[in-house]
Amino acid sequence: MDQIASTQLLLSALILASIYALVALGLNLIYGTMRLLNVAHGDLMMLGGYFSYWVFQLVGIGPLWSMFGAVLLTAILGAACYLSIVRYVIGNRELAARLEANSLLIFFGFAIIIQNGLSMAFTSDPRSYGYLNSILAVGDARVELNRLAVLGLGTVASAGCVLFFQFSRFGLATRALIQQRDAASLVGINADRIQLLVFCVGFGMAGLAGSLVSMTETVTPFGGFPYTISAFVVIILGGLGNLGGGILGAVLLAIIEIYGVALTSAAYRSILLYGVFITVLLIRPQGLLGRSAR
Amino acid sequence: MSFRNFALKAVLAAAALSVALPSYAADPVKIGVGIAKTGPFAPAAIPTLNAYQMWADDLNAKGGMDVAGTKRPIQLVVYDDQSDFTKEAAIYEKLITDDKVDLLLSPYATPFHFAIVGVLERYKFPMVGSTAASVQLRTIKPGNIWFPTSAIPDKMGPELVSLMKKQGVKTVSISTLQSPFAQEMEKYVKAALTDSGIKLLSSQQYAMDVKDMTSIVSAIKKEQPDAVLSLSFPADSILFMKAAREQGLTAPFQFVLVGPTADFFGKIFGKNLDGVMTMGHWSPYQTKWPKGMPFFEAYSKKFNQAPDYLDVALAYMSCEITEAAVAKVGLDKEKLRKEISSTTFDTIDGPVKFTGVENSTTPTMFLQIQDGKPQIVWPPKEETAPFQKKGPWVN
Amino acid sequence: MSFLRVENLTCRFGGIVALQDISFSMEKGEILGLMGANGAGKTTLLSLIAGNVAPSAGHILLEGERIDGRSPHRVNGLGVARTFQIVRPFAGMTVLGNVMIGALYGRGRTMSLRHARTQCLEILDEVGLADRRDLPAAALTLAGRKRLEVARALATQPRLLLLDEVLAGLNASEANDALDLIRRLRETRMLSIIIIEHVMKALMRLSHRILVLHDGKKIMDGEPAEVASDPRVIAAYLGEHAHV
Amino acid sequence: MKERALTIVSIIAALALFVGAPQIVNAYWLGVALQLLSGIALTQSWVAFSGLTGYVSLGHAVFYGAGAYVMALLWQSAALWEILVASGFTAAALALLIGYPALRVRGPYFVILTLGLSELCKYVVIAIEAALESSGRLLFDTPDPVFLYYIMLLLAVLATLLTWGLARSRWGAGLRAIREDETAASTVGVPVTFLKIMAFVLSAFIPGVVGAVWVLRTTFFEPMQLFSPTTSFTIVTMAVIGGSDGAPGPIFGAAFIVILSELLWARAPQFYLVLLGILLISFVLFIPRGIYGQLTALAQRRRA
Repeated sequence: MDQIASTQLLLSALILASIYALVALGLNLIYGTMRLLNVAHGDLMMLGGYFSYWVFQLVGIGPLWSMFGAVLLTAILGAACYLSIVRYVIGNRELAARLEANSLLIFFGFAIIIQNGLSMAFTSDPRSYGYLNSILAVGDARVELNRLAVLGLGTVASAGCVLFFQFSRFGLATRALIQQRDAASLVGINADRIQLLVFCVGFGMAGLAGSLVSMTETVTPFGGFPYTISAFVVIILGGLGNLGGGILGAVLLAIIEIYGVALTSAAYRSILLYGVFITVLLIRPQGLLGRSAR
Repeated sequence: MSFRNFALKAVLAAAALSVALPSYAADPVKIGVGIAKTGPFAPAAIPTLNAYQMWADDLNAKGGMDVAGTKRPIQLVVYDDQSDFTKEAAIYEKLITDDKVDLLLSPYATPFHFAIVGVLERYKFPMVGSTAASVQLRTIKPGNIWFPTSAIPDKMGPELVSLMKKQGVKTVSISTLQSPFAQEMEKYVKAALTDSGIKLLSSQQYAMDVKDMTSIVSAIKKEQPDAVLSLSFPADSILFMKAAREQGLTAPFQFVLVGPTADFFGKIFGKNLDGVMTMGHWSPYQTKWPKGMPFFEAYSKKFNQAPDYLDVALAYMSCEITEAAVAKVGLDKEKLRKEISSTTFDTIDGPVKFTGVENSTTPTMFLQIQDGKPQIVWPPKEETAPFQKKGPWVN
Repeated sequence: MSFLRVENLTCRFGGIVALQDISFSMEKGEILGLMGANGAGKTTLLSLIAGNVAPSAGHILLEGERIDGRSPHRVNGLGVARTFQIVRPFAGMTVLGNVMIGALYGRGRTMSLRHARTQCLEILDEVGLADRRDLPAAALTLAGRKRLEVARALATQPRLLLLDEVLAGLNASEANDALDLIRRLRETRMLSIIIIEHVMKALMRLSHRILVLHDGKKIMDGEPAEVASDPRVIAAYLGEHAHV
Repeated sequence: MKERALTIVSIIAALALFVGAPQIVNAYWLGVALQLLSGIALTQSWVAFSGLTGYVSLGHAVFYGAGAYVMALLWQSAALWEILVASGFTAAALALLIGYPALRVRGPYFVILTLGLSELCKYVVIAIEAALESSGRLLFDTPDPVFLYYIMLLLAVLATLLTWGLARSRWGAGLRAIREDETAASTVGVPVTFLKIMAFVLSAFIPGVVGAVWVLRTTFFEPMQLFSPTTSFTIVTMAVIGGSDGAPGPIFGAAFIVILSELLWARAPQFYLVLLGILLISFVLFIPRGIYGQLTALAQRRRA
């Protein structure tokens, strides 16, 4: 039992939570404002991861700098995706009538394209590099510096993003859009511009998460899907469209993953995880923190 | 590679193929393969395909394959199974009935082998397998498929325990991926541990989509075992090694089931891979097998990376066996079956002879990475280097 | 025994009380008007009767049988049909297809598609949509969609019809047509009707009796003339809205 | 009338072609036909529920996997047809079990929930198999592919009849009403919960049997693969490309995907998948009613 109280597990849970929070945030933002299910989110992460990998391999610059490039790259992709496809879908009455299903399929198409595009370009070898990998003692725990970097940067980025949407004018407008699409356009909020920015930020967050994770984990063309699933679990736990709730969901998922496994058995990790996920969905579909979202 | 670039290459390749084919004097020997070029198995499967390709290129450079005395060029017909073994039966059927290949080479990994057993039987088509290992393979009717591996869990279990005993291991902790091969291994290791004098401190399984192995490793670390067995596959082997390094797991005997033999593993872990034990029964440093080192060097040169000491070795062995059998009896299926079933073949892994579907000559061995090189450390009479305790993890 | 009896009906959403302790009854063939400002709870009352919302307390009895707490399709099966204030056509289906759902599943439960079709063509004729029967419902004008709501409700062969602002948004002549339609329907089909309407003149002319709601409570019910002259009603409602 | 006759003749011709196929084509093309038929059977079943009700299920892999698992467990210990029926009923029972709670949520919640449920079931089967100390199940002496082909043909025909019958029936009308507006539907008397669950259960039966047939073809059962979410995604893709509002769509969708993959996967596997992604997006954007929907729209326009 003393294992449960160890700093090692606490740190691991926090690190995992910070990754999940970051990954889920972008997904949540896009779902919240536009009701689009971006199943390619994890694959966008991998895109960011590859970017940082290659920058490190070719120029020797680590993700602490290249993450800005990764964000830029994925944000541009987000803008392109919004301007070329999403705007068309939202504007087309027949397509917009079944937005969730249609967006799911479109992004599934994206996911396949990104995965196989990456694999065509870089082969499907798992990629990893050693950066900030010296080991630090934190209390009685030992942790790689890069994981601490993920924890720090992930937390700052997630918190910054949530605060931004909580307090900035743009954030207020976005939240108005999240709460009531029709009403928001009535009070003169330029939905189109907000949606464009939300896409940039949402995709950019995925790129950032991928860039950070590439320091600590291997990057492969098909490695994104598990992150997408985790991110979905997180935002369901926290409530679809509820950014603050997403942070809570991330912490909860990390706790289940680290402590749930430590207390029961790692064999039940997935059963535990999906079990909690499904129970929450059935009992409180609006999420643990969510108000009735429908 | 950009799309245009890719398309261009595809067109060029097709053109090259259509031009190149008639230039051969004799009819090419068509050899069929279905393997994961895309999907999650692709990273592990591509080196196997590389081995096939290198073998084919070498033969063609030497004027072709010896078919019972006449040299004929060979042509690989390769299809992608998209890492989905439920597609494999159809692919091998296509190879046999539609492409009318003369010979077959095996797909990557155990389930994919199992998925084509029925097809091979139906068409009475002999094929030498490669990267498959399971106690279940013995339940297959012999005659159409053979497995050159000697890393079968019911043999590895007792051998691994003997090795640990010899190294003075008193306590052991095991973690196992919930995947058929790892679970078989766990079962036989545990069976061999009873009455061995080695105490099993803990044994835990974890699910396939594990993301963080901190709690598993930290539980093991608390137990301070002499030996740690991580019965894992590449993805979670990486997680295990990272967590072990991070937490400074100090057990002198650290065994990682699948992964350490792969080139990318060395690239990720560098010096930290030294001292790690793994399964495998081939090393280029075994002087008894003179074909080993040249193969190692040729492969490394051609693909700019070391061959996987387990998978690539097995894949190449299957080519060598096929080649030798064809040289002697030609392409007749019945004769091939008899030849493969009865002859002792000389391979990069020494002599191989099959009894039933199984390689009955090559002993079960274990590798340890020392100075970045795979050394055979067990059994004693095959040893290329003595066992070393796992040193401290480095930065 | 009254045709419809509502006893001490209360409905809360979270902490908000939408309806409090409402009781009234109506007779067969009666047209009961519901009156009240926005948010007074009129639509909620219809939703409760139709089974779309379960009451927090109280009972609803249709010919002595309790219908509260039953799912909407069961209530409909007992002969209660409603229209929606914000129209809810099956947008992707044709006009005829919309109405046929009512015939196939409503109280009539016509099992044969062919019979349902004949019935529905008659209804469409009656409400004046026959010429547009093969258009997708989404292609109708607002007036058309309101009629479609009524037609779909009628196709279920109701005994009690709940109409939620079917005149809103219609121009004067359309509204007149609609009023005629409602009267005609009541007569030909022996319907009892509860109607919500903002156009006071229409409501006064149409209803036999009017029930006034204010802030979720019942102020009074009585004949139109009575209601129009009641000081409580004038204070609570007419005082605020000048369009009588 | 002329059109109708044409349809009937082409259906009979297609059926005759499929019945005669084993005599005409080699084993490989028979394998392709088998894939086509299983695609049709799976997609028809999916359309019978998701196409008509608008509840997008990403969990049909579970029914397929459950059927395969039943076959893997019972193979050679009961008669083939008994196991096939048992597979179907197991899948249907599973649908009943998960349908009741799952169908209370709508829209994106339902989509994610079905995906989650299918992953949960996968890991439960993995845990069961681990507890049984089973490491994959190898099936011996499986029936001849031609025999499996005829079973699959039967399943495809049954599934097509199911969707065809359902789409034109009173039930189908009710399901479509649910798709358009569930609240309005229940208000005009449609027993929405009952209809949804019935359709869900019906749409699970045939995928269960298809899974059982596939595992006989594959001769090896391993839960990660047979419960893989890819199966669900493939089904949805076929339905979207073909059209999901009735029986003809899935036939077009399955045929399109199978033919496309035949043309491309052998030559350029990664490019095939990229192209599939592009096609999927293009269909959703520009041909949202699918091939069949587009064809009927064109035909109508020409007539008008």
